[in-house]
Amino acid sequence: MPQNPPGAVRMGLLEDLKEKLGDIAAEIREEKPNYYSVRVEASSLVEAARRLVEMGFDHVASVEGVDWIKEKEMEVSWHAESYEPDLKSIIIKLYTRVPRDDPRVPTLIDVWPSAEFPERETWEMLGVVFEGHPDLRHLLLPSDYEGIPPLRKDYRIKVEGFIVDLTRQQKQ
Amino acid sequence: MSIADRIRRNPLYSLKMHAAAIATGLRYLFAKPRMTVRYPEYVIDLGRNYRGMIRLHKDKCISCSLCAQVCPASAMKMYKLPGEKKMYPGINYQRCIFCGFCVDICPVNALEHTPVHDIAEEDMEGMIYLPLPGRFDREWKSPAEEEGGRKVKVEFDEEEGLKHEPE
Amino acid sequence: MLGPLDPLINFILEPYFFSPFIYPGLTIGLVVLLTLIWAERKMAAKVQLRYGPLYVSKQIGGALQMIADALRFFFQEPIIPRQVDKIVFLATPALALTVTVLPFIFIPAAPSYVGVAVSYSLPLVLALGALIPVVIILMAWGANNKFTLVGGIREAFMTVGYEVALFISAFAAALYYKTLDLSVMVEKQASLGLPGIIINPIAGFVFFVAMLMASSKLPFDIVEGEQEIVAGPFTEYSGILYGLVMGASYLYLYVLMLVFVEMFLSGWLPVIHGLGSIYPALGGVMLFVKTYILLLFAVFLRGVYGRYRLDQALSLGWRRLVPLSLIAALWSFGLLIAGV
Amino acid sequence: MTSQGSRSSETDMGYGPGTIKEPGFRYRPMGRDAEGMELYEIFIGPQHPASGHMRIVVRLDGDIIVNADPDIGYVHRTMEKLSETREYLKSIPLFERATIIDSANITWPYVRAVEQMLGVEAPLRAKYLRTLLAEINRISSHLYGFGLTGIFINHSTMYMWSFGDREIWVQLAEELTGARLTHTYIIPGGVRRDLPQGFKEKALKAIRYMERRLEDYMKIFVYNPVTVARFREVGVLTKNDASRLGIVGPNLRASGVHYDARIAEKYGAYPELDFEIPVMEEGDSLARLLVRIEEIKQSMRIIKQVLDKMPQGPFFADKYMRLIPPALRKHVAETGRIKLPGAFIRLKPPAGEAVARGEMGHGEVFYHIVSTGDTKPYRVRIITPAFRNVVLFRHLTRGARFMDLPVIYGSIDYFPPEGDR
Repeated sequence: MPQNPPGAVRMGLLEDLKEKLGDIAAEIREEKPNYYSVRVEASSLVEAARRLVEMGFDHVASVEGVDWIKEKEMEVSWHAESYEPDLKSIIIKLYTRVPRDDPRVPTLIDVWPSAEFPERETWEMLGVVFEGHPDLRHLLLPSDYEGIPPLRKDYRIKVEGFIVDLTRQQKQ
Repeated sequence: MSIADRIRRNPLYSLKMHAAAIATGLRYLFAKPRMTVRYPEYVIDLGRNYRGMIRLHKDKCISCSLCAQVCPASAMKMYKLPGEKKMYPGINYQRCIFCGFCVDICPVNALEHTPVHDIAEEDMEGMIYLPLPGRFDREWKSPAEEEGGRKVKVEFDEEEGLKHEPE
Repeated sequence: MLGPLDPLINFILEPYFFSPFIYPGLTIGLVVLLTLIWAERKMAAKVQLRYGPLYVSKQIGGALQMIADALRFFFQEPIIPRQVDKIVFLATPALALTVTVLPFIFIPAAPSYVGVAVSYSLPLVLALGALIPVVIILMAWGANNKFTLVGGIREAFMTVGYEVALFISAFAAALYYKTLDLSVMVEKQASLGLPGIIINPIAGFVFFVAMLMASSKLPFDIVEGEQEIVAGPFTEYSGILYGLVMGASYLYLYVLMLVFVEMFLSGWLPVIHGLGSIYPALGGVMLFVKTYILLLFAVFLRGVYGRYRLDQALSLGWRRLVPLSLIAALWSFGLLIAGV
Repeated sequence: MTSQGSRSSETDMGYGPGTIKEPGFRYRPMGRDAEGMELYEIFIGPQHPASGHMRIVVRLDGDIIVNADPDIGYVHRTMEKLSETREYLKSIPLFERATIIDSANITWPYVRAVEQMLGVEAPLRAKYLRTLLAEINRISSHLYGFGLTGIFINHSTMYMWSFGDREIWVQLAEELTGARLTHTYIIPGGVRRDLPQGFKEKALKAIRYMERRLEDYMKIFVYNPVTVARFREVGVLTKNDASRLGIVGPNLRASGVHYDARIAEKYGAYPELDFEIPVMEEGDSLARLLVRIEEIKQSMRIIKQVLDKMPQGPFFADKYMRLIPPALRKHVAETGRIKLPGAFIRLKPPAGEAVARGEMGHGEVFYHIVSTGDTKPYRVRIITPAFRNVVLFRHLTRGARFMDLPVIYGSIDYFPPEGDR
């Protein structure tokens, strides 16, 4: 493939990440090949994101929350990716865990403008408040939606069984 | 300079491209092919590969209920009917998405796809096909074909794309 | 023979009745309207590898589809929204149609066969046509809807975009003929033995394009602009009211096309003058055939073009068509001076 | 990047939650922004000839768009929540329905993520078959977008042509998978059907037909002066903005960024194939169209290679094949159709997480799956290309003319059901 620049993957990214983010990160791991996770406290999210942008991860693919109901924690994560030739196969998950009953994290849209819509979505779907986000309106849900944010685990969905016993109902 | 920029900068070239567009239009105005298949006068033969309405062979069924468990739309359910000992699958076509998982998972090939998709029912109840005689085990036939529509075969063609030749 | 009916037939055949009401006026206008829309749909369908309207009267290719549509318009309930100005809303469709059909009085249908013979028929026809935008803007205002208002403003812009070029190019041709009377123009072309489009091709081209703009046919259907403003000034109309306003634009195209054929394609020629005066209908038929073929071409463009942007259409009008029409005027002037 | 000033005006315009316009309300088309400037506010959608299943609140100053606010969610189907309630296999038909026109490409990364967690790899032939369907889908997705772009400037011929020609690719996909759009073809461990007899000849005929037709597309639509006037230098997205906003797909590549998830992730048969990633520098709406045309050509090139190089062998992973009774295994070999093992319903990946990306016709799709070792995923995050591109409605329309809005909409190939999920 002469037209495509060689997909050389940056080697030793884990060390780079540790060097760059070691002082604020609680944990840096290589979850899968080309997939790294960086855990920080909510207070150092902005700083960590800024340093990731300096490394070349200039936008996020996803912002999401995972409701760990048993631990009573909410995991909020930003999946950063890059269009740089040597970084393009890499995804970095920057995440934090905050208490589930009052999940508040700072918004990262000043660092990652692409986080705007997914942060809005995470706010409405999981009730995570992104402090400083200027536009936390409902996005996918109706504007008058009230109640438990639907992606939380205590919002339950009834699932049907797969057996119908018509001998009792005598409907048909 | 790209063609687009030439069109923008050079009025004469732009006129030429206007003429080319009109000529293309005129060419198709007098060309023969049409893409439309005039359903229901002509019915496309979907072939045995098509994932159409599902048919149950009740004699083969072993009531394992795998089909009902795999159904992603909860369309297929196991029905226990009065007077029958075993449960048999029934299907609700209000929900069916024709993914064919039930056909693929059936260990005895008791379920099969038919090449028919154009079925209408008079009411919502009618779309639930219970494992009763003449219902879920029925031989499907396209209503358009039953009312005199001619079957056409789809053929790939370099000139016309898809050709629909009556059989 | 039909003694008592004779005066009636004579009356009908008199130009002052026949011209506005039968041909080229209302009756034939209606026929043109119905068949032209059908032809437009059929041609667009053919270019697009489809069949178009078919199942209403399948034997004749769905030609009765338009009758069916017209019937549907008649029996559909015209909804009058609450926020509209009722009088304006109801009056403007009729007004638009009236203004569109008025020019028929002045358009000669055959040699010396015209409803009202005046020596200023060309400016009269164009001036009456220039009233249509006023009605449409009124309509847009009366409907009092966001989309109609935008449509009305677009109509106002478009008017200034094409009207100047339309008038100048028409007068550029008239300058060479040294007359403003359409019948005389045709006779001039007869005596020259050349159609006007060869004498002054630039004027002909500008007039044709400006005509498309005036009747908001593609690529200039900016006023209706379905993808932005639903149906422009006609958004709130339904039923027969919508039928009227939609038909008006086709009728206006027909009017202008008649003028175009008489100015640039030598009208009812090649029918010889003498023969025409014996049997005037022949001239009328010739004029109609030419007009209709050009109308078909104009609506065929639907299959070829998208829509220009408003400012691009205006820029086309002012930067290209107006200078070109001035050149056309100079051309005619030059021809006159050279004495060709 | 995103101006704070215009966003703060949202609440002043009085359309947000809580403002109810009572009956008999007198029409007042003008609103005011924060600075007191009068703006004309138009709602494009959700019921509008060109809106699709969404609404765009457009504020105009004269003919110039001051702000366009995309209001999406009209076809939200709670896919992330639903996928938590069903087994891994059952989510495939569900995700397919986010982008029904491109269903192979949207489910492939999901299947890859599940395979990663399960530790299964599809056999080589299955990878080629997946690539084949993915490219067929990419072509039909581009043609779909092309048709809509055409009708957005009222070019009905482009609309009808590309929808008609899309039929050929839909037909090809149907012969391969049995369904026209919702193929559900790619499943963990492989694919559901083997390549049917005579498929190659049909595909080559379709390719030759399409190549000829693309030339006519160029003449009647792309290089039609009207189209050039409408699309050139409209909605220009700079390289930097495209990268910072995380734009994906042809929209990104039309702005000069050489990025394609097929290259970045090296999945399927792509590492073994020879194809180009078309890139253009202009970043305007016409460049986005041209990139799509070029991608259709590249996809056809890929299909040819896939059909030439198609390796022999099984099309379903041996690990699951062994779970099927021998009689059925024979049936599979004879008919070329898979029989699923019963245990397939309850796939149970170990606790952990996986991410996967894939290149759809519209751009990059992203999946993040969190498993707790149950038969159902704990969390599935799906970010579709349309959802990532939706910000362009605001970004590209600012300062554009009102009539540019449909052009920009068409050129970014936004697909509302995909954005809403």
